[in-house]
Amino acid sequence: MCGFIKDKTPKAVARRKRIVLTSFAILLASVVLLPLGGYLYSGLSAQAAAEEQTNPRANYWRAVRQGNTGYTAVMGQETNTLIQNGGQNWRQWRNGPVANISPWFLALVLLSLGLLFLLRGTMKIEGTLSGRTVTRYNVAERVIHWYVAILFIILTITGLSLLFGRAVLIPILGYSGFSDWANFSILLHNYLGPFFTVGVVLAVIAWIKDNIPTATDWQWFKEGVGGILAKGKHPHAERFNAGEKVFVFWLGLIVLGAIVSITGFMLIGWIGEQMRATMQLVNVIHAVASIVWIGIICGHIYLGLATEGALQGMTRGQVSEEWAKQHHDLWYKQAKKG
Amino acid sequence: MYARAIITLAAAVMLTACYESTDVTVHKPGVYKGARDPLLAKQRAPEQQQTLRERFALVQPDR
Amino acid sequence: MARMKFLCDAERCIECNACVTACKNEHEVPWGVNRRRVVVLNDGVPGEKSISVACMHCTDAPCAAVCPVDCFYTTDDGIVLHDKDLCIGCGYCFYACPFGAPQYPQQSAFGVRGKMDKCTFCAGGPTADNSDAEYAKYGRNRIAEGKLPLCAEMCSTKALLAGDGDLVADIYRQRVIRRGGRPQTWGWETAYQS
Amino acid sequence: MKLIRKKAAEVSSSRSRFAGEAIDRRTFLRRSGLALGGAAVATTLPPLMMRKAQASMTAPKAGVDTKLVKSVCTHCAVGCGVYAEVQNGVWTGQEPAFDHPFSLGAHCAKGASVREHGHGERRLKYPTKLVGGKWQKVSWDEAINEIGDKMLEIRKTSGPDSVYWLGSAKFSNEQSYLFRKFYAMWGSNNGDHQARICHSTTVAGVANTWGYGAMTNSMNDMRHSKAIMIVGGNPTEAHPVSMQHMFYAKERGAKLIVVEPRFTRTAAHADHYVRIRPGTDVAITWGMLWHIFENGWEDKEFINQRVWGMDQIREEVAKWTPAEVEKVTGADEATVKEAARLMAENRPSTHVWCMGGTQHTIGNNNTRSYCVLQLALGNMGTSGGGTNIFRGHDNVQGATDMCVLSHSLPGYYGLSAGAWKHWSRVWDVDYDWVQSRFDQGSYEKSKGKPVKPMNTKGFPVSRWIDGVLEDKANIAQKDNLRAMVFWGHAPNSQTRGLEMKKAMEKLDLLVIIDPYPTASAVMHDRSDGVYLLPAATQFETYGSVTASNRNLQWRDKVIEPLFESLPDQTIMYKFAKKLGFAEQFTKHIKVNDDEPLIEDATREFNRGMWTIGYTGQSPERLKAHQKNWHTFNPNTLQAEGGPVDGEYYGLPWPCWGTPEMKHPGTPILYDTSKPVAKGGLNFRARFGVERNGESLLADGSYPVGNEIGDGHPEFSDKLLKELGWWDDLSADEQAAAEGRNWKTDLSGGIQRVAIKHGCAPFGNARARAVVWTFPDPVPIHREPLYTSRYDLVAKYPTYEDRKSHYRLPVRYASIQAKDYSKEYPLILTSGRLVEYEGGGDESRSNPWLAELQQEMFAEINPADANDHGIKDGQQIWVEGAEGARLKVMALVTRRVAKGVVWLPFHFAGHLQGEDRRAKYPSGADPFVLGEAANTALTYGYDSVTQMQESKCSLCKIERA
Repeated sequence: MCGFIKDKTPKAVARRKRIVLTSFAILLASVVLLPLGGYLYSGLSAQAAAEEQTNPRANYWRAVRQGNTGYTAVMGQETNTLIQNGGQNWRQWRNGPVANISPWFLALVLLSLGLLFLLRGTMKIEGTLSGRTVTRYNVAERVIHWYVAILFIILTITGLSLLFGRAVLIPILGYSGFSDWANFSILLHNYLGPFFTVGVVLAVIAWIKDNIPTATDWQWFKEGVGGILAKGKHPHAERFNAGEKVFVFWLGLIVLGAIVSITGFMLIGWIGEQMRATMQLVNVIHAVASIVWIGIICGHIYLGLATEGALQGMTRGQVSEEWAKQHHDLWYKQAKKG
Repeated sequence: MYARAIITLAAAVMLTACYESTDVTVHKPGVYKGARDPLLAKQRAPEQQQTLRERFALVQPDR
Repeated sequence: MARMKFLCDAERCIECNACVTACKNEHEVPWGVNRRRVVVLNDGVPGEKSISVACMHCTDAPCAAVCPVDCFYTTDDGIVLHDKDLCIGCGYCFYACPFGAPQYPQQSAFGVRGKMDKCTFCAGGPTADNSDAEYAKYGRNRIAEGKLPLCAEMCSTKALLAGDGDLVADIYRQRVIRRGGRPQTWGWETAYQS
Repeated sequence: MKLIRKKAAEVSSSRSRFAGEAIDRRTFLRRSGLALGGAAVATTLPPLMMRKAQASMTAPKAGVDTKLVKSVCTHCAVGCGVYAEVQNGVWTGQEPAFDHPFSLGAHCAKGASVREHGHGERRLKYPTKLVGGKWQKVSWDEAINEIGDKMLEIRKTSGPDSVYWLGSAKFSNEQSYLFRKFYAMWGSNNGDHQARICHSTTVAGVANTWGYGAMTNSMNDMRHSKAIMIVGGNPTEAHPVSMQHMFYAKERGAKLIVVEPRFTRTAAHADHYVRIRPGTDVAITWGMLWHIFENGWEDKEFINQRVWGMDQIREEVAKWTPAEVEKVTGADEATVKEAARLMAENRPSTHVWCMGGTQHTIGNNNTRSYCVLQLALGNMGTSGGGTNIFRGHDNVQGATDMCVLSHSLPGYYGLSAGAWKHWSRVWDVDYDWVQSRFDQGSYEKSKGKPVKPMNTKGFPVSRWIDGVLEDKANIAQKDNLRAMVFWGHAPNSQTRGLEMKKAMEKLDLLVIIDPYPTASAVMHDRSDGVYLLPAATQFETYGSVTASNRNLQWRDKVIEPLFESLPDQTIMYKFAKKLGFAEQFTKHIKVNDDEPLIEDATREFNRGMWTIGYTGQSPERLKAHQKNWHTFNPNTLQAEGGPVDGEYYGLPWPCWGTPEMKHPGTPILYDTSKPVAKGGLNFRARFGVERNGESLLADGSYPVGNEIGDGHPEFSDKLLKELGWWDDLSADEQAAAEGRNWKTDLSGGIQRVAIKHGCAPFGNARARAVVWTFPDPVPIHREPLYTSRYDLVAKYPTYEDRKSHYRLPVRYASIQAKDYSKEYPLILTSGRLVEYEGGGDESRSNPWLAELQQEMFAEINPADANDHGIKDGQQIWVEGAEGARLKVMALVTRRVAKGVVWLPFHFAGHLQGEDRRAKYPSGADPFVLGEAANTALTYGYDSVTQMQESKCSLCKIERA
């Protein structure tokens, strides 16, 4: 194993990278797919068992169990469905993979960031500070950022409370204590959600022009993910570097923003009357997407804090010229010119 | 070097996430967790159980 | 100890909705909330069957499993109850329940619902038995009074059975034997895993 | 996702309000309950801001004494027991009555919701009158005075017959009796009630076949049936608790046969279903009988001993070959034969019928054909057999027996001078005085001699509108109707709604006495001359009520009358005082604070109703039965031990003789296996002793212990003397019985002695399969007036028009002369929903029930829907053959056959697409309104009883 790693020929390095990547992919796929095997198995065996029955009425009841609808005098949501099976599946997804894997994912993110900090420490501004600054974010941009940021944090805390509070907070707060908190959380979460979406839309409008991918971005990734992993490297970057563009803007604000917002609206009943089956799916998507987003934002926050001088851009709107040159050289040139 | 270590670690951590309890019963039937309900104690009394059985006979009479 | 169960005998149920109104009457359930309902399958054609359905008080209750605040509890005799003081009206139990039992009395523009309401097997909730507070929140506690759920007690054709699962099964078995068919303990598989 | 339901507020726009008058504690309680009931309906506050759920004031309270009151459900004639829990005068709970012999604790939706009567949320709350199009509160005294003055004025100018007294099957027996006495003393036969439009053809047809026009066995007795055939009935929705007994039989092997145009919920539980075209009941019955005769399945011995006229029936039945039956009814040979076989091979088999059979122009033919079928099978007078005729309202049997009708005095004594004299004796008033109350003119002739209005049938309720609208020259009384009193009657249960609207507008005075405003309050466009008087419900008074199976049940008062409502007997007394005959009205009845004592009314009818044996059921005996529900065996309805050992529950009539005679009641009519003294009986000798030289008396068939040992005529003083039994009477009895018969001997001595010798007082005769006094002596098929099969009219034409029947001309052939089936191609029929009852005002005002049926609809077959481009749930117009249009929701279902449209008849409040909610007095509008089915139903009346034809008409449909 050790010898294997010591082999530093480019071919061997490439091969090792491939192996690591492939196993990583397989691993990921297994995480997602393996639990499904159980459903497949139980589904098949149930079908086999059903076929063994000869009672003609059994077919009738099987149809009922599969959610056939009928008539009922009671008005309301899906009251004409005798049995819905989706609920069990949703329960197993939510209490199974979603509830089991996402904490690990978040833990992994935090752990990774922690490790990164241990290994890399703060990313200092190289050289001495001249005291000259350039304007990085105007007032409007900063207001938007903090508006979205604060709502994001509130929604994260309240959302995670609802997902994990039963396991984590009830032992701490007790049943009624947690219930009060959860009641407050759901109220806050549901009411602030739409405001958050407004913020996301504003943020997209504010920054979309600086997030159009360019050839520079590809280069940025190639050079050790913008030098985060490799010390001392500072690849070219525009106003936003490729990492910010891809993770924070495109994946975060655009993709996850849309997913989380739309599913959120569905969950609070703003997009028509949905069937339970839809709501179950939407609930899982909302949770998974949100957690992925939270992971990304953790990284975003980490980099904002761990990169010396970055935070000032969002607090005072000004960054030192040295910082700008170091992290966003192309933008700096542009800014100087303009 | 560190990158490799991190990836290996991450893989190991994620592997543990693959663990899933085969029984997803999160709630434990019969184990009371909420506020106090005096009915629970009452229901344990054999006389109460007998009363309910007699009541059932009344509802479903063979008379 | 007895395991309380519901069973609706589809050969006898005639969709008279007595169970629905008996429940409304007994617990003064407001307009729009129905703890019980009757579903007719194959309505209007040969093979028509109706089934009265409410909370089945499942053995491994999905509602309890997904409740974010863990407000459900199961009594020793298998009745699934919930604490309205803990409930936050999130609606998860409605997504999870196979029988569509949970009901919500209110809904605001932001998807916040009132406290969930469902069939209690006429066993009230976690407050002093037969107190005014219990009635206001959960309806009447017939079990504490030594009675059984009113829907089944008032069923026009004695199609709906409620009580000790063994006794229920006995009565039902006798009927099935008389009819010469195979038992169709409707919903038991889903609710009681038996 | 909206997890809440349609809100009450959306269903009903106006909420209850009250005027600000002084209130006492009980009123406060009631009203707080009301207000909270309203507020408890969905709000949109988030939970944190949500007030704690509040129990309404009608909810049970912890630690308060609870009184348990026994009553009987007021919704249908099954007569289920009700246990009411009352705290401080507030009805707080309802418990199942497990010990009740009929229901064994069961209820249907309506029965399970009767506690709502204790809330009275949408009740009429005080007397109100319409002034310039606005409802104005008045006091009781004002209302009675104003109405009374107007009536007296009408009486002076147009005669007593110009006021119509429309009573109710919701009255208890005592109230019915008092009501019948009331309009007799007012001096008119213009009074009637729902029985006219529900089972009048049954009563006439069945009584004329074998003596009594009532259900012969009982709901519970069906437990012993081996086959049950239901024709034109849907007990799962109309009489749900009766199904408990049918399932009991079915699970022990009984076959359930359903003959119906519609695949009802009942049909879904049947072993054999026969779909027929509406209005072909005689054809299908004869079709079955054809197979019975063909295969020799008839009971020859029974026919020989106990039936007259079966040969004439055979001749008619021979015409009904399977091919002809299929042509007329649509049911094929195999299906019909199977139904006949099941009935014949599984004896005793019973025959159940309801409105589907009765509400036709040939309703009396239908009911007689059913009787003939049961006679041919020998199913009469036997446990498990019989004709189990399910009646609709809780006391429609009792109100019929009390003859709240336009053609008879209580106990079916008729309107002859003898009948009036009998009842004058019972009332202890001068016959001449009674006579003087009536119009002394004469407008009709009988056998060439003029007859007085006192002795002629009044208008039937089905046709009161013609009494208003018909040309004065064509009606057999002094003047048209000018005042109408709806005393517990919903107008939307009668056909020809648009003409009724016109009639209501033409009246001088319209009085509605009811717990609810009913459609009578809003279906017209009057601006004045309408009074709404709040009557108490049956839970707010007490008395006896007769279930479908002839059993009298005693009800206790659950709560005091809510708001300003008064019990019917009190209102009657107030009117009698105002109209000037209070003294005669309550001569032997104690009156407390304007309320006649119910028990005295019971005792009074006990003294007079010898014909049908309403004489043995004293209030004391009935109360004892009520106290001892648990001692009756539900299989036999006989008490086993206890204080009323051996008696049958509710002393089913005939309960012969005086209460002291302790007759146990007659659980099964015409059952010869028991002595008369123990509830046995034989067919009644009602139609003479011979016909065309053939004896009508029974031959070798008699109840156990009959000392004559053969058929015999009815008992009179002469027969007793001939038989040498006169001396069995005491001296007092002899004095009373001299010159009297079993019907008019007020001492009951003749009945006592006849029964002592094992004889039925009414003689022992054969049932007559041929009723020679009716327009169609042998029941024959005739096409409905508005028929979808005009090709059959030539062969099966309706009657000729009649000049005067029940004081009115009746049209038959002149309507059938035109073929409407081209323009109106679909058959229109109607029926019940389980959640509602009758006109539905009461049940649509009950939120627990109203929530379940929020919209009036029409069932149409998918084929017809596709032909008209109609989708399920769409609004459509249903236009009746006389042009009335209903805007309703389409329910596309195979439940109805192609070419048939079915409407539930409980809705009202909409008229031809117009919502008339605003016309209700504030706070008294039912939660749910809708088009009244009968608005679109058409002309057509039975040839004997003037029953309306509401089960078979024509319509067309289009998308709205």
